[in-house]
Amino acid sequence: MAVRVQKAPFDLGAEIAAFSTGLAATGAIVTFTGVVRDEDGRLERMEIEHYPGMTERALAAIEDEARRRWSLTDALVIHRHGTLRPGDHIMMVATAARHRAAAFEAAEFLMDYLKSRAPFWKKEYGADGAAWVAAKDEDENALTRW
Amino acid sequence: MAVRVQKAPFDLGAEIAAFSTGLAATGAIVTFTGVVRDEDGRLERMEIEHYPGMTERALAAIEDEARRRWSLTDALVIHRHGTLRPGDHIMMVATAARHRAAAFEAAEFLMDYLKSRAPFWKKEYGADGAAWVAAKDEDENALTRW
Amino acid sequence: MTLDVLYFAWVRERIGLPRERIETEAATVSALVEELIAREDRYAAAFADLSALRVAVDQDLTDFGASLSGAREVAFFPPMTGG
Amino acid sequence: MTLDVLYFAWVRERIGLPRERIETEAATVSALVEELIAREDRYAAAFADLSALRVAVDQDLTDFGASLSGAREVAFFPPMTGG
Repeated sequence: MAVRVQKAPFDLGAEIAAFSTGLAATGAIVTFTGVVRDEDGRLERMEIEHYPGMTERALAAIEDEARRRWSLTDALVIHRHGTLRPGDHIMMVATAARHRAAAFEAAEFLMDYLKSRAPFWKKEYGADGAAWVAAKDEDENALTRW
Repeated sequence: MAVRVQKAPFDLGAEIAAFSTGLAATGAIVTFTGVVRDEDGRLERMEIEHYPGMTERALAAIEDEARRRWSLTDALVIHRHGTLRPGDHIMMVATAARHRAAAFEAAEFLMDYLKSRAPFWKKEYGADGAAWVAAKDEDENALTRW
Repeated sequence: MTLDVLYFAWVRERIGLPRERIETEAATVSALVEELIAREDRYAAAFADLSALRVAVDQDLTDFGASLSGAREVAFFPPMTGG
Repeated sequence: MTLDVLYFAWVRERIGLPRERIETEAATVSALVEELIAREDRYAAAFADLSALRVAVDQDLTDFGASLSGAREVAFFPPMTGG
């Protein structure tokens, strides 16, 4: 189980390869990766700001809650901050469990909570100027299903 | 969009790295990987039999149906047959979409249909002898949610 | 007509071969199954409980009432366990 | 008491600094916000619509009615947009 908050890129293939190795009781691995969309060429870059200290606490708390609700053999959360460009990987979560339902549910739970409860803020820069990304009602509403 | 049925192992990290590259309109990538559990040391190996010809048709049909239901920027299904041992990766699906809900739903849909509608059969060999894996009612029932 | 009949998993094991070519006038899958059961005990054993079996005609899943008109390949197997 | 007060995203931009140390006797987050609003227009602008803001006390999300007793760090920011 691990949580990492970092400015540097991460190697998605290498992370998943390492995560998926040596898990004796695991039958199912689910990963989610967030990617910067190019928005039809309108987005030049994105700056992700976060709250050092609280970010790590919030992600660890969300991961603890996922482990409390599902029987996971492993979990991983990586989230970047700083400058990201279209095609860059913003973050990933990975979950490992005996069966697929738990792995899928835990990954979706981690994503829903991470979206609305981890202190990250995105500002987009592009042809139309710069603007903070607004939180979506649907993201807040997604929490009600858990 | 691709479907592959193969005896050879696949490199999970390399597959996901390749899948996740150059997807301009993609914001979300979900992967599922099936792993052979060691069943507390009782499983020595598994033999996966399939129906050449029908397998590829069935997987392609399931992938087509996923693309019809969700707006996917890409999808991939890989399924192995032959001899597999604990820790080996049996199969994977990957889905790419603008937003996370579609990527998660399409991956779960692919898994649910693949479990009960693609012509694969598993036989387990181990300390307790050899036995065909029985289909689970819960896997058949999982189809009713789609 | 001439049909390729395929067997998978424990159906293949009980019947003792993976495929065979059969000359038949059976109009439906059920009629073909009746013909096979009448042949030998190993077929009767394999087809004892049809609820435990699935059938595909020309590589499409179907049911035991399906017509064999124009069919070239029929496969019998237990419920699938992929994934 | 002495509090570290942190601002993120557009709250930081409106107030014009990421953090400051504030001497206050405010008993709750709301009372602290009232003090800040009374200071200067840029604070009034940042705190004009509290429904658009979130607050954390000592790095735990809470609400504007929360007590500041024993608190060392208060942070104001818009709804998070991680993931």
